[in-house]
Amino acid sequence: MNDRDVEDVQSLRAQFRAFLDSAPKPPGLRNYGPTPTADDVAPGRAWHRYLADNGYTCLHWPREFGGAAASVAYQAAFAEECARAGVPRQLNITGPDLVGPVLIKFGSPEQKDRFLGGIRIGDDVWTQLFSEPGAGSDLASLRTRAEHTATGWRIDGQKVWSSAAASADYGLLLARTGPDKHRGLSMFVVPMDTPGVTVRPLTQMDGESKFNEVFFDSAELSDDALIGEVGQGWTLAMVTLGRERLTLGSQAVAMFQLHERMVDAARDHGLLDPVLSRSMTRLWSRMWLLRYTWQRAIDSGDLTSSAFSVLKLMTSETDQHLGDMATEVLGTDACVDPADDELVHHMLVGRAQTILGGTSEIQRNILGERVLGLPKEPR
Amino acid sequence: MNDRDVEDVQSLRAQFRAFLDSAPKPPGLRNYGPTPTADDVAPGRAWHRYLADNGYTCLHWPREFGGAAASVAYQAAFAEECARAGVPRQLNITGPDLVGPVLIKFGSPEQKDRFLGGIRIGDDVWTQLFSEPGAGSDLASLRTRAEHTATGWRIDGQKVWSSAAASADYGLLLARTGPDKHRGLSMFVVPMDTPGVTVRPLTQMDGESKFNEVFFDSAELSDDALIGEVGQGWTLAMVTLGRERLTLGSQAVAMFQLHERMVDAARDHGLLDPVLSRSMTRLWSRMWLLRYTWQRAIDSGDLTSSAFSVLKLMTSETDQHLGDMATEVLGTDACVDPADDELVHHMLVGRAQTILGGTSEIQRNILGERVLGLPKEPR
Amino acid sequence: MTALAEDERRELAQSVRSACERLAPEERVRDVAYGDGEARDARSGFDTGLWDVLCNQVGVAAIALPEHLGGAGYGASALGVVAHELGRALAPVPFISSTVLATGLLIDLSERDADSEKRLSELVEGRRTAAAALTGDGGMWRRNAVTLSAGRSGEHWRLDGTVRHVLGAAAADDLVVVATADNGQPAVFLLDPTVDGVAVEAERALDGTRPMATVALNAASAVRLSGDGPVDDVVSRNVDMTLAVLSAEQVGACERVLELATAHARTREQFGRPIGSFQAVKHKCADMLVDLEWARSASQAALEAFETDDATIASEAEWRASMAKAVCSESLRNAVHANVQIRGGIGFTWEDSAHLYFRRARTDEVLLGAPAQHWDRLSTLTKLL
Amino acid sequence: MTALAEDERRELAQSVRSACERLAPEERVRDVAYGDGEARDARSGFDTGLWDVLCNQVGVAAIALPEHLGGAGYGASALGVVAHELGRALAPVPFISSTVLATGLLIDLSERDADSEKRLSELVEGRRTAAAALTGDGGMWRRNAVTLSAGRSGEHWRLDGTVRHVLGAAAADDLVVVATADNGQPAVFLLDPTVDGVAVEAERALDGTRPMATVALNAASAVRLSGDGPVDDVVSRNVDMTLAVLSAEQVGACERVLELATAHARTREQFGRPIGSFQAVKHKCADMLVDLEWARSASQAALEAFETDDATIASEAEWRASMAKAVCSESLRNAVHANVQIRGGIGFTWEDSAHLYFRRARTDEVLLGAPAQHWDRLSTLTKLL
Repeated sequence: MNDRDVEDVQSLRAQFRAFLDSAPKPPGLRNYGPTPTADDVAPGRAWHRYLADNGYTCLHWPREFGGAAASVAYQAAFAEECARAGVPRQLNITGPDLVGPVLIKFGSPEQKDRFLGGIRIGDDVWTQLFSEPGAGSDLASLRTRAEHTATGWRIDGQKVWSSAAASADYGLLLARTGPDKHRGLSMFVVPMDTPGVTVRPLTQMDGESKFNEVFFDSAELSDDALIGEVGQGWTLAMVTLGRERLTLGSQAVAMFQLHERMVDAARDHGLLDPVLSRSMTRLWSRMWLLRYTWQRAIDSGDLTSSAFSVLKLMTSETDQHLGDMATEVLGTDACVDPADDELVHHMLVGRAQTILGGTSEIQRNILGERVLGLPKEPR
Repeated sequence: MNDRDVEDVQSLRAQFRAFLDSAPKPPGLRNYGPTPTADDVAPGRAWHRYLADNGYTCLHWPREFGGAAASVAYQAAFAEECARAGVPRQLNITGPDLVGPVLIKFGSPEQKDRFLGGIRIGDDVWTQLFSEPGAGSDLASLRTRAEHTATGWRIDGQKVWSSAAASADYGLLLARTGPDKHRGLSMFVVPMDTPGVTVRPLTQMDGESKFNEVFFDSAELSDDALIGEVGQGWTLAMVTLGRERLTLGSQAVAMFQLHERMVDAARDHGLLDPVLSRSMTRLWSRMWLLRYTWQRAIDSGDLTSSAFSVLKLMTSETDQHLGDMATEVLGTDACVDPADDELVHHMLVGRAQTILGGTSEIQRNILGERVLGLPKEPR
Repeated sequence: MTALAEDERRELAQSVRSACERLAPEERVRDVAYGDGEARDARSGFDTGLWDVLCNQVGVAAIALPEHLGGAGYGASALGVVAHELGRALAPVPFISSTVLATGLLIDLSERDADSEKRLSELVEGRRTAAAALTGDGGMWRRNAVTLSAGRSGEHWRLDGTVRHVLGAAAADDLVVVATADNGQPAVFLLDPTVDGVAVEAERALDGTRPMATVALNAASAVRLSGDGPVDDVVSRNVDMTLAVLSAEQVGACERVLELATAHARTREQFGRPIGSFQAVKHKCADMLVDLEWARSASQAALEAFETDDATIASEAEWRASMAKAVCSESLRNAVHANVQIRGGIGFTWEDSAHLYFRRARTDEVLLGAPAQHWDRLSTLTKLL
Repeated sequence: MTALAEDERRELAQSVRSACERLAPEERVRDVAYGDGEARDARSGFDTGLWDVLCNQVGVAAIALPEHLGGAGYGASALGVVAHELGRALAPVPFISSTVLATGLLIDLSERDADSEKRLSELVEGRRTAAAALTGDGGMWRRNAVTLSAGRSGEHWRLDGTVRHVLGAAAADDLVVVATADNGQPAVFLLDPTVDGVAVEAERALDGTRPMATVALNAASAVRLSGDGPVDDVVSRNVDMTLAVLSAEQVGACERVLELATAHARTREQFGRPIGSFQAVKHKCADMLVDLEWARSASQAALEAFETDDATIASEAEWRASMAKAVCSESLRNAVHANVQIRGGIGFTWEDSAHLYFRRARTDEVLLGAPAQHWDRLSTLTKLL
């Protein structure tokens, strides 16, 4: 990034900040992260609509579909300013960040017409129907079947970790249409009110409910539900990967806020001894470097650089480590219901950081094999 | 262990201590651990002879071969008292602990007659000829060949990590006599002055030289060099495993001494801040618990208990961690030649703890598979 | 004190385990600790049925009671055997809070009169429970962390102040509390929670199997148990004993968590093979095993110090208790983290048992002092540095 | 100061790397640092041939020299580029000690006279080297760690005392030393090591590529470089700059160690497959990569602060330097440990390169302050707590 760019982003930041500060916040809006709970959906939707009306959703989409064709740096700066302002940057990650790019690249003209507008303005909520109980880290082993019928497709099986599914209008479904592990997968649009589709909320270990199980019992889809070609599902799913890296840096903003609260709590509890102080100093450095590394990667513009590859691992392990410190800064006040204390809550949900979106073990495999060129395991 | 046993070992300890205190130490004797350098061999040999004359070598051997048929607790107590007194408990681990048990169990009457006495009194130094450059953790993949000839066996190949080989009279050789990975191995006695056997000292990263490479270039052994049957080599080698666990606890004694020196050094250097103090406290606890765990395992008498299985990992990682602290307690005084400072020296040789005698990775595999019953990796 | 023989230990452990398996399977524990049905008695947070069986059929509350008071007279290791099993099952019973800590203080401080003998026998039979409030927040025992104050009022004493996170207080029939008396010294009092001026409010706790309450006192009438002398030693000793027994619960939980993780790793398949065949998972389990053995040794060493005839070992009871608390807390914490990770998405759900042990681990970690505080105490007591 | 453009950076890096690969392959480094042959000049411990090429063909010593002194006028990032490459190769040259630290102090403090201009030009051409002795043990810069004292003697000053672990001192033609002057304040002096009362004794060092010496002064005559004012700022700033450049050497070494480890993991076979296919090894390499990127960011952030036009960033130079030293030291330490482990028995031998990087890592870790000290400084400077 040259000096000129730096200047641009600086002025953009000021512009974002002014916009976000003056924007009317719907009652009940909070920064719930990438995924809303059922209670978050209504305020999140209203907020998304307001952002859309001001041209701040789907920033990475091409202009012809209502996007801003924004640079990586632009998107990153907006995400970070949202985090700073304590608001989500969109209703839910699925529609704008997963479905949008897939439809734009592989959807039929009819599919683009029918779905992109609703995603952009937040009228339609989408959910992701990828993971299955038996296919977590090993996504390609999924077993939900899509059978071609005279009128379209019949779906049978079960999905899990579908965010906001109970409030969703549509789902992006990855299902099996053939025996080949990767080439036997295809991708579909599922109207969530299709008969035979049942949503069951899943409660997480912290007691909140952001995800769902979705059951398919001979759910019938029309022929035009297929996105791209039969057997192209895995390729399409891969399009969605890596996008989260672009906003990992914004997580650091929330971490800095949490860190400050934790230091205060430790001092209030008389627990800020030199050993804890050292730990909090190191964690602060990690957060600072996380943001710096992210900026460095963004500036380089190379989404395949090592710095980008390691960001997921850096972010999730640092954030989790921060959450783990709750007992150290709160003492016995960590023994309260997570719903009653943000730090305790973070201690629990932090465990998901190294699991969801690719376990740390999978991340290390990817780094070892794709970045460092180490041989795969024999199968 | 019941109260009666406790009493016995207590009085034994007093007896060991008195003996070791009054024993004449040969000039140059130091506690070099299980393996002597070339310089250690002469004083070590004299010391071994003195111990043998007083019935303190080969404690675990049956009485008929000059041993003491000693209990595990007896052996452990003697090893610990030696460590406390700063002397080795025998010249070299190979003869008494590896060769002895193998010959006693599998050797011919002639082999027992010929070799056991020399081992017991330290007249004969033995070296271990197991590891190869291409077969470290994967011992069974070794390639040194033993070919049956009209008069005996012809050996070709290369061994490594043979302790005291330059001073050794005999070697215990594991060599390949057939293609089967495990059943293609056989065990032999090698007089080290056999033509075609060349020893080359190996220097370690600390600059000391305790081990050697041994090259076999058509070295001819007589027919009676074979121990046990052809193809029995792997079984015989396994007899030697696990014995080191019996003396792991004595390592804690040396660690306590080192720990004390380190705390003093940190204080002298003005580096004993609360964070370092916490680290040193935790390390002390580990050492204390290491010894306690070892005692617990000895008392249970069950060599297959979990407590015994984890001891190697506990010991090597704790000892290594202690060594790693050298920079923290010495500051820039850690920048000196390891030959000039015990703590710096330990910092370097500590790295071997998690490699030699089975890497920590191998240990974790063993714990996972043999103790916890987790499935093996596909090959 | 009598130590249990090896076969007695095994038998006792088996009895407790059977009772827990029969009466407190995971479903039942969830109902008692987190349910909103009848199993959850909001006032107690305990499984009274299980406690009744444990007290009256197994005799866990009498096991360490001195023989002259009608107990079995066994020592700390017997308590440790019971605690180990209760920890495995996360049994929601007032063993640590009532049997070990509060009853321990009552035994050491009560006059031997009919009242207190009746109270003890009812405690032992599980017909009543007691809870102890020592410091303002249930953390590390230190006399300057006492927040209650006591003033003389004729024959009686009046207590004022608030204590939080009192384990088992909502269900307790007796409260044993430490308050600073008018001479500026801490003293121990017995308080009936039903008298005027006592408000006991159940807290919303992280770990439903460790129910806590806030106790607010406003001129509440209480009986002084301790004389005019300092009580630090007797409180400290009872806290250390409680730490040792608590550490055995932690070891039990740690052992169970390792079983759960390895069982999952053996059967759950990903990429066409059981995940336990991958070194990342296998080695994590191996590290859990090593951590478990560190914890087992630390806990055993602490318990041993409370029933030994060896004066040297006995003199180490304080720092051994602190070491046990620090080591077992860290081992259990590592174990529950590894367990969630190994169980993956499943381990992150409410339905899975992983979070039950997670909540227990993080709660036990800070009860009666966090590892940091116990490491420092260990270092001071052993004059290590 | 001018920042290097991206292609200039690449070109500079390539020039340094080529020189090192050509002139300082591992065998040569060993000979210079640990050999007893002619390559090892006991007095210097440097590879004078390599240094000559680096100074006169690549111009590494002139690169950050201000233009008015005949240098290239580039800033910290250019020094960082050079350091990165030297760190990869463990090049035994006096870049950190002479070019960065000692020359930096000379530039900031010397009068502009013919003598000092001549000295600077000879330093830049590699015809002479300088070394700086700041504290008694070469550790953390703090004015109360100064052990030399200076007394006025007519026109001149006489220095007394001993300093140990002075990097590059045995080979140095000039010694830049900090001593406490008669007003109790630290001052900076220029000392000719050949004058009476100076004894420079080469130490037996852990890392032969970081030759150190003990300098003992007994009424040694010296010239005062600084005026009567306090020198803390100028010394502190030069130390911080040196830390930033040193961190780039650490990153270079870290990068090289990762390459060595992965190369081994790709080719070494055990149990019938390359060991890099085992997760235990693969994940260790992945962690090294993560550590490397942490270090890279920390080093880059520190260097940036020394050549930015942004006042806010410039004001962060001190704590960024400390963060870089702490983070890069820890990353490199982790890396060399992992490398020895991955290389197994081979990595434990003298013949393998693993210990060369190990020695470098542990030496750099404590030079000019250990991580613990820099974490504390970072915390204080950022008013974090």
